[in-house]
Amino acid sequence: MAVHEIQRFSNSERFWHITGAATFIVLAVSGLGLYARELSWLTVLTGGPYLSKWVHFLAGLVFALCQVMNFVQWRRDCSEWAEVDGDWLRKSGGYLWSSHAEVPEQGRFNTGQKIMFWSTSLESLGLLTTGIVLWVPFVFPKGIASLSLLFHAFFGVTLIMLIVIHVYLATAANPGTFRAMWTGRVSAGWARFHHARWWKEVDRP
Amino acid sequence: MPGLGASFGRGAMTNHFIDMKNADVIVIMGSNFAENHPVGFQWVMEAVEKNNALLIHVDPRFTRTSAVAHKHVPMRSGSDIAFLGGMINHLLAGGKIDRDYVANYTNAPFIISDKYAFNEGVFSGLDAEKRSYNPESWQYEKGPDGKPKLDPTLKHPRSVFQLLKAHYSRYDIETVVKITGTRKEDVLFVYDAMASTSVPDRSGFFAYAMGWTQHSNGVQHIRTAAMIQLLLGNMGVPGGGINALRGHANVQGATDLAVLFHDLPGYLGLPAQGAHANLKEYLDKGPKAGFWVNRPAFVVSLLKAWYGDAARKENDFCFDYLPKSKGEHSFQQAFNVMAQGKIKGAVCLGQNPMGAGPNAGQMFAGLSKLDWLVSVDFFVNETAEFWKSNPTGGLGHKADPAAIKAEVFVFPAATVVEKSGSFTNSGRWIQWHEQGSKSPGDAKTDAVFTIRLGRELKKLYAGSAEKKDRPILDMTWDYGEKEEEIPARVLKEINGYAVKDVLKDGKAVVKAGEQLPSFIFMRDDGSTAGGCWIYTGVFAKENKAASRKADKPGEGIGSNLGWSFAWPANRRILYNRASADLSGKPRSDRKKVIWWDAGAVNPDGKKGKWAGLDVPDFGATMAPDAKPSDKGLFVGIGGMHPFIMNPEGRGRLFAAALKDGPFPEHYEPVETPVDNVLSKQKSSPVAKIYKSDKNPIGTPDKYPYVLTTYRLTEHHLAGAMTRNLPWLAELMPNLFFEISKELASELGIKPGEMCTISSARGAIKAQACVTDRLKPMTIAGRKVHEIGLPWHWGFKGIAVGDVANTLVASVGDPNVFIQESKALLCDVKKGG
Amino acid sequence: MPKLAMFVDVTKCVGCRACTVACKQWNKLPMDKTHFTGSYQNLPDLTPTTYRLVTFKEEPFGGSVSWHLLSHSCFHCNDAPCVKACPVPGAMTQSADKGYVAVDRKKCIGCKYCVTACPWGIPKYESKSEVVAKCTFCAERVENNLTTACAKSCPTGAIAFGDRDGLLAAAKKRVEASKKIFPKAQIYGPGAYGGKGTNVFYLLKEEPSFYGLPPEPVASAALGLWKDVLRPLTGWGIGATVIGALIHYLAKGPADYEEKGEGHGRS
Amino acid sequence: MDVSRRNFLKLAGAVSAGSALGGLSMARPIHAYAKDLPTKGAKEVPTLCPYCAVGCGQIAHVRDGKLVNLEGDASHPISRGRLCSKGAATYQMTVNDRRLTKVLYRAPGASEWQEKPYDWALQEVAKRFKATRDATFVEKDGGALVNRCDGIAWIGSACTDNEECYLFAKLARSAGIVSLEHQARL
Repeated sequence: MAVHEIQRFSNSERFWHITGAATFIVLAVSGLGLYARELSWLTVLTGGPYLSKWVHFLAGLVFALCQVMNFVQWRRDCSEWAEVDGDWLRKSGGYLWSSHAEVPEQGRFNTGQKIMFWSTSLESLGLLTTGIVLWVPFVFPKGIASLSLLFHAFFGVTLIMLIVIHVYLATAANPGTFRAMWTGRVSAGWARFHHARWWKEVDRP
Repeated sequence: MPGLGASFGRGAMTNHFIDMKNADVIVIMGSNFAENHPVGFQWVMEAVEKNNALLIHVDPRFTRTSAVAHKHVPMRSGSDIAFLGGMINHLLAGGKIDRDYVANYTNAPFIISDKYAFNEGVFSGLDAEKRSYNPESWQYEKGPDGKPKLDPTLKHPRSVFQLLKAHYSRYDIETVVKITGTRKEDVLFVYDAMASTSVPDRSGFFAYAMGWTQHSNGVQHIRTAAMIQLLLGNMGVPGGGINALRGHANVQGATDLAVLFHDLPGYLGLPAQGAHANLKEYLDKGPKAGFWVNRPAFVVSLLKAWYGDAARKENDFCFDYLPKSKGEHSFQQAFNVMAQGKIKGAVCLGQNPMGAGPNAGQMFAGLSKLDWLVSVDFFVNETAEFWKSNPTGGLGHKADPAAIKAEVFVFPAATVVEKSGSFTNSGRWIQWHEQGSKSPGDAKTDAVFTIRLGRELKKLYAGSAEKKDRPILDMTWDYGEKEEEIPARVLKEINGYAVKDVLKDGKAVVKAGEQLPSFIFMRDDGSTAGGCWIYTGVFAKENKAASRKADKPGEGIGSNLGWSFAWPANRRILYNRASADLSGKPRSDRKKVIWWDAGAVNPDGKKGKWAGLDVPDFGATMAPDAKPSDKGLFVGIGGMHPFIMNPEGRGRLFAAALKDGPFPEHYEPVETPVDNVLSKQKSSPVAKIYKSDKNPIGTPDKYPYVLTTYRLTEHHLAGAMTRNLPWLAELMPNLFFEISKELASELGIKPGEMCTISSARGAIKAQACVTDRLKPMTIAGRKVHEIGLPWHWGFKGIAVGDVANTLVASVGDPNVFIQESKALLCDVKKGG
Repeated sequence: MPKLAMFVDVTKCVGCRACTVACKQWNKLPMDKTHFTGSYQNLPDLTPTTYRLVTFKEEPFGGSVSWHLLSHSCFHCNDAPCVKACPVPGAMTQSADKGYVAVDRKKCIGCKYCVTACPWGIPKYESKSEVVAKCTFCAERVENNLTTACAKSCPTGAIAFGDRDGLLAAAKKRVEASKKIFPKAQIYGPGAYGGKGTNVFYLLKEEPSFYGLPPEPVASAALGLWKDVLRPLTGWGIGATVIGALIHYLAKGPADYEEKGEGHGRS
Repeated sequence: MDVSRRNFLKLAGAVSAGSALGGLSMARPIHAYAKDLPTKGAKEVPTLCPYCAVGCGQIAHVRDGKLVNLEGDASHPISRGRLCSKGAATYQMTVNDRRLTKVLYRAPGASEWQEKPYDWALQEVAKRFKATRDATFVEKDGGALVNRCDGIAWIGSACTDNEECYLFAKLARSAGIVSLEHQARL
């Protein structure tokens, strides 16, 4: 018997997110490879140090575009803040303390996802600006270039950390979630479990 | 360099670069030493650092030399003689002279003819119309024995010493300041610094270059300094002397070997029409005393070297073959005559008159009239391509090739690293360079070009019965078939060899076919041949120019007798006999060079010889107490006479040999913004001014500013050797001129702005270098601005720009006909 | 401790620029296109093809003028920021025994971190070849016991090359002598980086800022924060995140939602 | 596609291993430069600076007849290995694309150069030299024997070798030339 399914992400949403995710992996690997000499071996995966520079640069541009598109398509959903968001946070979304059952019903994106959205968006913006500076450091004042070096590294590292959390939460921690992005569809049960408020809005037979 | 020649006997840098480290006071004047000879300048720095020497730069501009000098003293271009004349006055008035030295080693005690006079800036004997002096009244007064009269007390009113005092008493400090525009305290600072070397224990030198020579009285600039050095006893000692800094790798050699109209190799003098009809007359008119009495041997050896077996006693050793000059044939004159259509063909080797010649318009006018022109160079230079651009119209101004009939042949030349040969440096060191790489394409050495051309001419004239063609046919011209061996063969000929056994007291001292070890073996009977007597010794048994045995660094006075060969006879400090006193003892332990070693035993068994740290510039075994003799190598020279080339054996404070006066006198340049403060005679009455429609003389109402030309480290001469080199072109890409901030703001000129500089001869464009390094001066109560202009640019090369020489006048010194490019008048306008 | 050094004594510099050309000659560097803009200097700055530059600056000085000529190039710092910043092993390195810092053009990827890291802006990026270029201390000459090209050619001995300790001692003597004429004379370089110093140091006539040099050369704080703080933390940060996730998974397990396999339509 | 627990563990392991490496302390990278000199195997030829008259020694490194490097001669007592900017650039005087390698000829009134064989040009020059000499030669002037060729100027150079200067003087004087000069009148 067919499971009742709901369309969670449109093709366009999935395209930009999956492309962004793929380029992020490339960026993370090449970025870490260009981050410190100890990690230089990582550049083997992206064609050696020299090619990695270009791969990182070009992937960065693609990633920036994906992030812009993601921002455009999700900014409204991620801009809805309400009482429940505070409640979600107080209950750590049910991940650390409190149980899932205590967490208030969530809309299309839960509070954590919205925070993830805004932090990755801002970090991506930071990475783009500092990245541009680093590509042509000599046209900027020395201080700006040198801060860019620091902040590009900082944003890069913290973004990787955020994404590690994001990946964990989207896979092992929450079975069935990965499918949402991969296929665009979720089971009604999943929807009701994770995004009850949204489920109520969209799953109206 | 007659300025030095007339004073000391030889026209060459008296000391050498390494010797500069021995100085206590260094006055660089008329030279931008650090900028134009940076590597030689290390020895000045060495003196400053290790000898605690005081370094002064006297120059209109604050240059890269001034940047490291203890003191920069600015003065107006063309006022050097006033500055130095004031120093003579200061030394004499203050008694700050080396009195023993002056009395014994200079002509101060000599009595001058009572016909000698000096009035209102003019010496006796002037023919104002012909613009020349008759030097008859400038001679020594002679005694009944025919020898000059002396007053050892120096008190005779007509003694050189008293005349000198009287002449320069007019150069009091106030007058000097009025003429030079220098602050009084600065002038006195220089005077006192130099005066401190009047004791035997201290020495100082003057270093000069074109800043002194390129004036209408350039030779007298050098003369003045020579006189100061004689008064201070600074000649012949370590760290003393007059150090002429030569600008080209081989100016000294080209001069020694007489690529100059008036001379033959070894300063023998080209015979002149009317004066030298035959060999006897030519030789008889030479000096009768001093080492020059050996001139006949040098002349005959030269003729034997040139014409071989054809030169025989019966035919005056082919003396007739030599052309006889008619008046002046100098560089400037040649182009003047060329413009009149009288010179039809020209060969230019390593030479670029279109950029280097004064008054570029005149150069262009000359070249335009040629039937044919040959240029030999590494690059196509402005002269080779003169038919494409007329400099008087500025950069990019096209000439009309169709109107220029001259055929032009340009031959590619080999660079120094592509050939072996020798250069004579400023300090007279003849140094050999080996061939390294091979020349590209058809590039050949100038020697190969010349030899091949000579061979072609011999072929064309072969069989000619005409007498006029004998010199070409009889000229010895066999330098072998191997072109790389030519230079060594030529140097051997220059050194000289025995044609027959050379006899001394009936014994053969040099065997036939052997190289001559020294010029003292040259003979006037045809038994020796030698191309340039002063170079003899350079290639006796071996090529000493290639000798590479240097002294241990820091040891001794830096003579380096085992490195290369210095003419004459490997002497490094000229006139070094003067470093010892009358008895032959060093005058100072600190400044000793040679001394009389009475106990030394010579090969002939006789006792006593000169020993020391250098080759004695003297008879090696001539004792200090030796009386002047009428015979031998040193006629009239006694053991106490250090200046062996002068018949009187002494340095000359008064010199009749120059064309513009026995004492240097300050005259304004031919183009000057002010009157002569010292006399009614504004500029030199005998300065050479070439008459040509291309040579108008400017006046201060139209051209109010003084202009001086100069050189930069990064470029060389007319620039073919540097403006074609990317590494140098990038360092100095564009022609610029230096202008004071004061004048720039008066004229509204901003840094880097393109401006027009004009003189009566033409106008050029250059960018402004607005600087504090030039300052307006007050000359005789008037504010005078000076402009500095480097002259390296032209229209060929990577770095191109207008030809600075467009502005320069065809004006020359009466002795050497050098152009007056260090002081002229110009106007500057904003905009190009 | 590094043994070799260069000492540039500006009081001896005559601005002839032999150093610039000797460097170009040895390294066979092409010319830069320049234009006169009002000063002898013409070359505005170091470039990927000009490793050594002489700056010209005029100042009024005691009734006359002072012409400050400064031949400068890479300082070859000990603990050099450029080396610190470089991400490619062997691309920007320092010789342990000789002390010089050199770029290996074959390994350099043109990331320009060093361009940013250098307090003086010495390394210059060449876009055509995508490498950074700067003074090499004539590494191959030095390794073959030859003097650097610039020091060898310097006519007045303003650039001295040799044993670092010996040169430091000479510099100290020179600065005392120079103070008589230039009261602000000082040695620049050995005190940099909290005393680790540079291997090319200067005797300056004036304050460093007069020549446009940073007064006390230090690696930027940003570089320090990145390399000394952020970098060691990076492993821990990312590692901790991953391990945190792992612990979370083991401790709390996945969300207790189970797919039921049937319709969940609202009923 | 679900990420299984086992898969995730693998991924986490890899990342943490990488991170651990990333956290290693920084060792200063050492680079041993022991490259060969570009002058290795080249012949060292002592030569002289062609610019001013200080007379600085230069060493030319020559390989297969080609100049590969040119620098100061450290054993030279005057220059002690030092050179100025011009001297240091001497290499480029020899190795330079702009150098003339063929004879150029410009016909009367022509506006462009033509390349010509060396020997042809030399013979043509000799012919013109002879023609001008013969046409302008003054054997006697006012009764005096003067043997002067007034119609040709020979402008030599202070940048050429002594031996060359000597040959200029010998040939020019033998041809009767009096306008024999170089640029430096002193």
